[in-house]
Amino acid sequence: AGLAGAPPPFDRGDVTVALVRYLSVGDFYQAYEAGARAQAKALGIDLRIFPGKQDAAQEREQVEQAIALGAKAIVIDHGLPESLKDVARKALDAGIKVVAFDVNLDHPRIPQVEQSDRALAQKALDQVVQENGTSFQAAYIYVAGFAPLDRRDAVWTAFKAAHPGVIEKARFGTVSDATASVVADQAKAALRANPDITVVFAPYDEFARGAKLAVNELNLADKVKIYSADVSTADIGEITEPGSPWVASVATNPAVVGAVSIRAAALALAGQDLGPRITVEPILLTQGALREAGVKTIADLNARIPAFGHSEAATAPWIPQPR
Amino acid sequence: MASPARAPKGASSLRRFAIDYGLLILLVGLVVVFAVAQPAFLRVNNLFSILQAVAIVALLGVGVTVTMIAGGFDLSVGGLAAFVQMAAAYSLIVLDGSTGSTILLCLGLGILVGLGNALLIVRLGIPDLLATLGMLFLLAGLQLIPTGGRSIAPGMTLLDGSVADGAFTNAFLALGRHRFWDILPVPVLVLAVVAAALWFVMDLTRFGRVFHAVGGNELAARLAGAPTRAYRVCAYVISSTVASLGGILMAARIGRGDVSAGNGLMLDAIAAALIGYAVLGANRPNILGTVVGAVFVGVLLNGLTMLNAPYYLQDFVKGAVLIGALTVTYGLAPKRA
Amino acid sequence: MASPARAPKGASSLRRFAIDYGLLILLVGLVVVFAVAQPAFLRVNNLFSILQAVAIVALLGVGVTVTMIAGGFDLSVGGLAAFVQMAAAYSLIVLDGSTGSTILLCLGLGILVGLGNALLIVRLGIPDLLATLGMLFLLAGLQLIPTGGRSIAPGMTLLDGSVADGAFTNAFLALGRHRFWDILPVPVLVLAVVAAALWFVMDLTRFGRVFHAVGGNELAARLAGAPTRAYRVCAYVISSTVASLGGILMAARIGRGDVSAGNGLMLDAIAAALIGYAVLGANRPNILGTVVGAVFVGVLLNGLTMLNAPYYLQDFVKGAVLIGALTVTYGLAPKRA
Amino acid sequence: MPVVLAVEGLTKRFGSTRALTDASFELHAGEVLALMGANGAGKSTLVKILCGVHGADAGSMTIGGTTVAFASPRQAREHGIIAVHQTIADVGVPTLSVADNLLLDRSCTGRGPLLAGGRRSLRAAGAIAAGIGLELDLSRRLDALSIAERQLVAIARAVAHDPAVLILDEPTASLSAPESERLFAVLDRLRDRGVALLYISHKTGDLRRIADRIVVLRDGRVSGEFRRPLDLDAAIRAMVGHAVGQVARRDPVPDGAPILRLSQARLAPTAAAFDLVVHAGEVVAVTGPVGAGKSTLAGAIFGLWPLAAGHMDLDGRPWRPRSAGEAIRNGVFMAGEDRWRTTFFPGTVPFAQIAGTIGFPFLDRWGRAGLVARTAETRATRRLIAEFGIKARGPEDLPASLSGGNQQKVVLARWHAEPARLLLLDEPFQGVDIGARDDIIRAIRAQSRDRATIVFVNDLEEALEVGDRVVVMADHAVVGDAADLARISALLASPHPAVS
Ligand SMILES: Nc1ncnc2c1ncn2[C@@H]1O[C@H](COP(=O)(O)OP(=O)(O)OP(=O)(O)O)[C@@H](O)[C@H]1O
Ligand SMILES: Nc1ncnc2c1ncn2[C@@H]1O[C@H](COP(=O)(O)OP(=O)(O)OP(=O)(O)O)[C@@H](O)[C@H]1O
Ligand SMILES: [Mg+2]
Ligand SMILES: [Mg+2]
Repeated sequence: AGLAGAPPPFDRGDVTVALVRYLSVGDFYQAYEAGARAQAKALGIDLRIFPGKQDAAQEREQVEQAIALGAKAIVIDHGLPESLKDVARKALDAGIKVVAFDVNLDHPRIPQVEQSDRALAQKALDQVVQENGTSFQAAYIYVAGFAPLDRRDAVWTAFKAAHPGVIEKARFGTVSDATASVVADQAKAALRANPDITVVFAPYDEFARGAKLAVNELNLADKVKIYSADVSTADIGEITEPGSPWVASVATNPAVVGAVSIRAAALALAGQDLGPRITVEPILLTQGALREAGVKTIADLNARIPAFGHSEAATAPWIPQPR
Repeated sequence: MASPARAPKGASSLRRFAIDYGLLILLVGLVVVFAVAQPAFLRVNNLFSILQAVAIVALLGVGVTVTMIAGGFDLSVGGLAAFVQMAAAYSLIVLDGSTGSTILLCLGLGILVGLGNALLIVRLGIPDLLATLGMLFLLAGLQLIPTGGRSIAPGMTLLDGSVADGAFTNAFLALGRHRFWDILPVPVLVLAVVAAALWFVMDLTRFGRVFHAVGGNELAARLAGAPTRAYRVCAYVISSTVASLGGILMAARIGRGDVSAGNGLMLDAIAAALIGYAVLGANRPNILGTVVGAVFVGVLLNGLTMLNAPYYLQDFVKGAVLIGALTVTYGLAPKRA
Repeated sequence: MASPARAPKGASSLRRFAIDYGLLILLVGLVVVFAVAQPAFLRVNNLFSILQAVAIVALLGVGVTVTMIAGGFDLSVGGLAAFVQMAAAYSLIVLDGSTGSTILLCLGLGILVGLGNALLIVRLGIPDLLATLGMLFLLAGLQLIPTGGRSIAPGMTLLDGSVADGAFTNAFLALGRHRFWDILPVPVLVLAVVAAALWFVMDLTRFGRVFHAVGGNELAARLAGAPTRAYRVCAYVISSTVASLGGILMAARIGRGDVSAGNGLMLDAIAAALIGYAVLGANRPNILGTVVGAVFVGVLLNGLTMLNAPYYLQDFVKGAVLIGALTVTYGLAPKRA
Repeated sequence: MPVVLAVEGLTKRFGSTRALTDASFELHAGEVLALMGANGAGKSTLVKILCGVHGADAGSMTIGGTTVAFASPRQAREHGIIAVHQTIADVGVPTLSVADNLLLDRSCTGRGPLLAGGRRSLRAAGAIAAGIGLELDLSRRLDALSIAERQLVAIARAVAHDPAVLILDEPTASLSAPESERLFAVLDRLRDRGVALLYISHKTGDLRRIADRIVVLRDGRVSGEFRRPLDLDAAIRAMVGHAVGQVARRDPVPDGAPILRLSQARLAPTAAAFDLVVHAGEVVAVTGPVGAGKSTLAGAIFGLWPLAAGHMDLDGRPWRPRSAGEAIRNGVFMAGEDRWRTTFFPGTVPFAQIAGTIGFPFLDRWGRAGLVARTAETRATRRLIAEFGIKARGPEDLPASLSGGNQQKVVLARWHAEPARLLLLDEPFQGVDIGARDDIIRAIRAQSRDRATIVFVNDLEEALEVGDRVVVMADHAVVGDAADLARISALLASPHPAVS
């Protein structure tokens, strides 16, 4: 079954595309996968998903397995450049199109889809300055070694250098299978030890949820504000809850990013040049705005804020929108 | 037992003291150091938040301890707690269940998993480590299936496209968040009650003796008339039920169903149970020791965070102190020939 | 049992066959099912890619198996492999070391950790689970300290502000990536050589008999004149050295020092070693069984991915098949009264 | 005969216990020197010093004129001293095959073929087994063998070393007469070859058969030495401190009501059917060679497994127990063979002490509301310690710190803590010295009036001593019973009944 009016190979259908992932667990990654699936379905693509367990070596293997499987294009979703560059080149050499999401494979023939972590962090910090000025004591939640977090960290480091009045009193964090509750325990200790902290910068929603738990348990909601990145239905609930200290988050819609990744692969297969970068711009979501618009879920968000629910990146007339 | 162990040969009393109280002294020492460096450490509130932080790990550890007393092992507790946490969220949010029915469901699941472990281990004779490892994987996978791997939050879209319209009830949330007299968190109370009850049963009643006997020499226990298989089944059911209690408290604290595997919980719970070996020179699994073990780690982590030690030092310090404590306890103990 | 084990009551030969070969038959069955559903599964490249994927887990499992044969256990292998992986990257990138010196450093670290474990367990008498768990935490923390918890990539800024100017050498990368005759990956070859050598030693030589004897009854082995402590030390050193080999291969595959590498390694390695119990009806730790166990899990996961099963089914299927295989092997085995 | 080994003033202390004080003796080539002594006299300690397991606190050993001190069993072995230790659990690796166990010493000391398990090593293992006429499937795992078979494997290993001095610490404790006789034949051959043998046993029959000379240890000191012709009674006096007379055999209570009745019972589907009746007040000894099915019969009566066919009555009512618990509730008690496997708990169990061990089966009778009745337990234990003459500091002593005979008395005492209807004792004299055996038999007799008692023993001498009546088993069936030696010997010698 082909797609009427589409360029080859989509006119004949039966196109296999592989999505090789670094991480599968978590809301962001699940929503991304759902968006990718929906877009693939709309395009008549046979999408093969290689799940990730945050195992870079395994991801390499899976790229090779995708090649062995005979995929026409491979979308590489996160990962470590060092462990992927050579296998990605191997795929290109085998005549397979490669698209990368949020991992810089540094090859002219590999377009990069980005949700722009830099913009994400910058927008959140702009909001921090707008609400708190440039002189305050902050807690920063961070764990090194995760590419998006590292990119967001670079922005925070530059921000501190630019604003000497911003004092980082405490830095902690953990990524585990109980991230939120462990971060909550850490945040409680840190906030107790440093009662002057007024801003918590938590550039990952799991961190923010932990921080919020801590602030609520310490009854500091009227004193401490939490700024974060990423969003999910559950997050929206927590942000808009009465008395929530979680005042803003900056996010892209992961489902949209997933769809964009697949569309980029499809365009590449159809022979179109995409340029080196395809960026999906993040949106600032403040507590006030969300409450005002009565947004409760991601679906509401898609409906109320069109820029959130849809991206013009990597589109073409013959590509049907998902769902 | 292979060959009868001789009675310890008169260790000097100072050494004996170090063995029995080494870990407790270290704990007190830590508390003093932290308190001096950061006065906020000693505030009652902070102490209770340490307890709150370790309550779930300690609960799971206590469960594992019961199976260890009965001569077994349970690797599945962490996975089960995570699973139950998802099940609680599913019941409340997707099925729109009441607080009571959710708790019953969760405990029921715990009992079921315990019976499953027991079936594999006691009935089919699969080695305990292996059977509970299999159960761990099974649960880690199972919890993801109803929602296709996504977390469960109010208003989420289900696999069939409909929208979940339930929510966490306030009564349920209180299980993880309420503090009696603004001080004592519910999970700490639950831990205290469960640990006290199991300590009482294991150390003071004849049922506890049978558990210990089954763990020490099952054949001797059976020949003395004890229904050893029933006790072994019981140990796994207790361990799973306690773990599911842990899962309920976790769900109540987090306020949604979080996709997670529970690996870290498992290691911490086992570490607590194993550190417990060394408490009061018991040199065997014991309920109180496990709780002390969990508190020990909790104090350490809380104190380090208060001192703003970099997060990446924490694992190191945890390992170093663990090994240090053990070296004192075991290294000083008189060696057997 | 009051009297010596009853003689197995004539297990029918069919049953015996199912016990001995159950897991192997299941493995063949899986391969057939996957091959029919997805012809690409059987391509030579894919098969070697499966082997490549399980090589590191299998290596670690083989190391753990050696300690199990000698009556111990080693939880630290996963943490050690991750630690060595960081050390390799540090040596190459920050210290600008050569391939040879890096490999020597890594193996040296492995031996050191093995001696450390042995010191804790054999010398100080700390229970093996506890000591190696402590070592696990210690290593997990230690690997983060030199870089302040960050991954090690060429051109990274160090804690003192300078820039690292080393890089992974091609020779080092080839350890993880080169394929002989474009087919046989180096890690698979390494696994084959290490497993074959250890199998030979453990199953066919008198040294292996002594390892088994130390594990089965240390006192008897000592009375028979074996230097049992030396053997136990040796077991931990072998296990750690093999694990550090795994870490080297991992670093070569990843191409940088990844702080999050090696998360699930420990559980998977232990699962492989434990599944190995059931291979060929051995019912004791054995090297070949461990390799088969690792391959078994690898085939399963690869096949499921090929069939496009969602990731959240994988853990579930892994657990279910594990339990199923064990039920066949152990459930059918004649029970002792 | 030349002196092979001379021991001078050996002393060994364990904490406050003096296990051995100033022990001196000589051992000649081509003789069997028997070491006698009550439980705890220090025999095993002496053996362990001789073969390098323990070091001595004082004293010296000379071999062929040169003074030696061994730091390890290996060094002792290099000087030709080999021991088969008493605790059966110490002598083999349960998870290895018989062949591997036979070759264990070679593997462990780095001799023998580098490749294990090949045809060459199988042949070597076969030769070792043949050395004492042991016929066993060499590929079976050691843990599938009976205790007796394991004991024989251990002896075969020792003999294979071609030792200059062979030490056997109670080798016949779990062997029956025919196996013992086979062992003695092997020892005779070794003696003729000039090997010096140090032989420890509590069985006077053994000593009569094999010993050339006897050295008696008492409380860690040498208290006597006896040469041929051996005066065993004097030796026993030197050992126990008083004469041990035969316990007067009572006539069986003639009108005791039948308590246990087995009709047409079969222990295995292919074994012969038999009947057995045991009356109140009677002590019946069941004997027969190793593997005759004695333990199997005891287990069937105690509810560990069902009879293959036939049926049992207890006090005239059908008796079909499904578990040990049910048996105990109905007053059927059993003390299993091999006390460390069947009765005692390891030191990691919090109540492994004498009191906890004795009280364990009766916790539900003594305590209320699930609580442990510590006072009742301690009181009962004190009474039993006195009644059975157990040498212990008190109820809180660990059984592991007692001598073998006293350990066995604890086992007996446990099952006298409450009145029994039917008491089954499987090998109650294993490793028990003559004095203690005498005590135990008295204790069994003293309370046997209101119950039926069955004692299962390998050793005919023990059977005759303890039993009012001796029942003989072979091939998992009772072949007959008798009260006098002549008839019993006839039964033991007669061809077994055809399988019906
Ligand atoms: N390792 C040890 N630690 C402490 N005490 C010991 C040890 N070994 C033996 N003893 C004590 O030394 C004494 C002598 O024990 P030994 O085992 O030599 O006696 P034995 O003559 O062999 O007795 P049996 O006939 O019961 O075997 C006993 O009081 C025993 O409790
Ligand atoms: N039901 C059975 N079917 C077949 N063989 C059996 C059965 N029960 C026991 N045996 C075999 O009989 C032998 C030992 O039986 P049992 O323990 O009853 O003998 P025993 O007379 O008590 O010997 P021992 O002196 O070793 O204690 C073992 O080799 C065992 O395998
Ligand atoms: Mg002795
Ligand atoms: Mg018997």
